Amino acid sequence: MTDLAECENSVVAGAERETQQGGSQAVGAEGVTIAPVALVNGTPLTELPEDLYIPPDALEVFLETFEGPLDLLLYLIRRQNLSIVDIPIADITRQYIAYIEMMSELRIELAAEYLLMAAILAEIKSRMLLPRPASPEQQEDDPRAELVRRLQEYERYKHAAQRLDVLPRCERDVFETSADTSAIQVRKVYPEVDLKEVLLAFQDVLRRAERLTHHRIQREPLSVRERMSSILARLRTQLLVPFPALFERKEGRHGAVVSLLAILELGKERLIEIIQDEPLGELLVRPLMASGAD
Amino acid sequence: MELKSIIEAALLAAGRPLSLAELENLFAEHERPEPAEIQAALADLAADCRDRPVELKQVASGYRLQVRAAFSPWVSRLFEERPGRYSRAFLETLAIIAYRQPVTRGEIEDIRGVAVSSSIVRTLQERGWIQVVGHKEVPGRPALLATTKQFLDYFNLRSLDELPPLQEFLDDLALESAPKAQPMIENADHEST
Amino acid sequence: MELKSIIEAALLAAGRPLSLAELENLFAEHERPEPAEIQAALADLAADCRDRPVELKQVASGYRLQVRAAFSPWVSRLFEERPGRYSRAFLETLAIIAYRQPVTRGEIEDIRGVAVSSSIVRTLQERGWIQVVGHKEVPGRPALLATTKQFLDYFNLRSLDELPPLQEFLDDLALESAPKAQPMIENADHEST
Repeated sequence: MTDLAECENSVVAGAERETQQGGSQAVGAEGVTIAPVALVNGTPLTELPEDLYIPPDALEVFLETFEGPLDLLLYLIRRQNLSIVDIPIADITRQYIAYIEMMSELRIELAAEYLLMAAILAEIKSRMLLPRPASPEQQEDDPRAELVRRLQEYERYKHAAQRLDVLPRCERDVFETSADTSAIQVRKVYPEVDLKEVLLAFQDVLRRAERLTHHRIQREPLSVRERMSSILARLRTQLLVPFPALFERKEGRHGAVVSLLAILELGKERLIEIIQDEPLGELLVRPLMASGAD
Repeated sequence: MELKSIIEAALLAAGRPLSLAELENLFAEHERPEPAEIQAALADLAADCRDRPVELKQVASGYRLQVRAAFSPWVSRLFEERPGRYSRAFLETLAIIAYRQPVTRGEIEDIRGVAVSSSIVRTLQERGWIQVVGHKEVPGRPALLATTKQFLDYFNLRSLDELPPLQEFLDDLALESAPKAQPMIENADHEST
Repeated sequence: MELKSIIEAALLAAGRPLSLAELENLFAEHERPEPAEIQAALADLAADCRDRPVELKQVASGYRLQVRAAFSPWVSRLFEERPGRYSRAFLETLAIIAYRQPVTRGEIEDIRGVAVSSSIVRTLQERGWIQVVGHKEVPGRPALLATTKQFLDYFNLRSLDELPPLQEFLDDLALESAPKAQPMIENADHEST
C-alpha cells in the first residue's frame, strides 16, 4: 500500500508541473476529432471526472504501477473507501472505463486483460439494470458476486505479498555467515575393502597367471615372507643390526626358525648381507647397498 | 573440545544451515553425542551470541549463525548490487505459490487476473525458491508449483506455518475492526532488534 | 553500534578477507572511522577470539576469520567426499603384495600380466597399507614392496599367517608342499595375552 501511495503522490506532483503543456499537447496530437473520454450511459463524456484526472505522461507510469485490472479496480474501490461486497458498480465501471478509454486514446498498448475486465464490468452493469426477482437467493444471484469473490481473493494475496516483503530476509536484513576453512585439514576417506575381495582378486590373478604365463608361483610360508619384510624394514632405519638381535626369545624355537629362514632367503636374494668384522667376531646384518653390491 | 565450540566451528565452516543429523555426523560413532546434548549445546550457543553480532537461527534446513538485521546498514555495503528488491508481480506470484501450493500457473493467473510472466517463474526456479512437484491431471497436465526449503531459509522461516497468516477478507475485518496484521509485524520487529 | 562488532559482522558475512579499505567503506563518509581506530578494533576482535573456534588472521588480501585447525577432526567431516570403490587392478596388486612380499613392481607385473599403475602403488602407500622395505639388487634397484602393520590392523589380522589360505592356491602348490609354519600363531597368542 505504501509504495503505491508514494507513487501516486509523485505522479500528482508531476501532474501539477505539466498540466498546461501536457494537456494541450495531448489534444493536438489527437487531431480534430476529440473523442469523448468515455461513454457513460450512452452519453459521451468529454471531460474526466476531476478526481480521475492524471496527465497523460504520468498516466503511463501510473498504469504501470498496477498489477492488472483487478489491482486497478481495487485501487478505485479502496481509495473511495467503498466496500468490495457492495460495489457501486455503475460508478466504478464508469471510472474504470474512463481509464481504459484514456489509455487507448494515448495509444498506450493495453494488456488484453484490461479490456476483458471492461467487458465484464459492462456486462455486470447491464445485468444490474434488469429487474431482479426478490428471492432468498438474491444474494447469490447478485451479478457482482463473482467479481467480488475475485477481488477479495486477489486482495488477500496482494496483502500477503506485501507482508512477505517485510519479513527479515537474507542478503537484505540478515546475512548468512561463513569463516575461512583453509586451516582445516580434510581427512581422506578411503573405500572400505573386505578381505574376501582381496582373496578373490588373488584367486583371479593365480588363474590368469596359470593360463597366460609359465610364471611359477612358489609357495613360501607367509610367516617367512612377512619376517623378510620386517627385517628389511628394520634395516632401513638401523643400517647395521647384530645377527642375534633379529631373533626374539619370546617367539620360541619356531620363531627363530622363521627368522633364520627369512635372513637366509634375504641373503640369497641379495637383499642383505651378513658380515663378520673379525674371525669369531659378532655377526652383523646390513642391507645390501648399491655401492656395496658387486 | 567443547561441544558448543565444535558446533559453532562447523556452522561457520559450512556457511549454510546444518541439520541436527548433520551436526550429529560431525562425530565419529563412538563419540557421538545424544541429540539432546546437541540441542542443549545449541541453546548455550544461542545464549552466548546475545552480545555478539550474530544470532543462532533455526530455519527450514537446520541451524545457522546469521548476522543480525541491526548490522545490515553496514554489512549490506559489502554487496554491490542491492538484492532483495523484488517487483510486486514477483512477490505476488511467490505469495500465491507459497500460500496455495501446489498450484498451477493457470491458477496463479486466475487469482492475479493477468498472465504470469515466464521470466518470473524462471527466476524463482533459478533462485531455488520454487520447484515443480508434479503435474495436475487435467488437459495439458500443467506443472504444479511449490516452494522449497531454500525459500523458507531465505525468508528466515522454519516452516510454512511461520508465514504470516493469510488475512481473511478485508471487509470482514473492517467490520470486526480487529487489526489482525499486528502480531506479524511485531514479530518482525523483534527479530530485527 | 560498536566498531568491533560491525567489523566482525562484515567479516562473517563476506566469508572472504576484507582489506582495510573495504572495512572503511562499510561506513558512510560522515561516520567513517580513522584507519587507526579500525586497526584497534581489529586487535580487540583478535583478542576476543582467543576462546572462540575462529581466529582473526591477516593474509595478503586483508583480514579474515578462520576456523582453527584444532577443529579439523570434526569440521573436516563436512567436506569429506563419499569414497568410491577400489578397482579390480587395485585389489589384485594388493593381494599380490600381501601374499608374495617383499615383491617388486616388475614382479607384480609379471604375475598380473599387465603394467601396474603408479597411482595404485601411490594410493596403497598413502593409505599406509604398503611400504618400501628395501631395494632389490638387480639393475635399476627396484623397490621391494611389503605390507604394513596398518594393513594387518585394517583387516583385523594379527599376522600374515592369518590371511585365509586360498584353497586353490594351496592345491596348486601342494606339490611343493612346504609345511606351513606355525610359530607366527604362537607369537600372535603371546601378543594378545
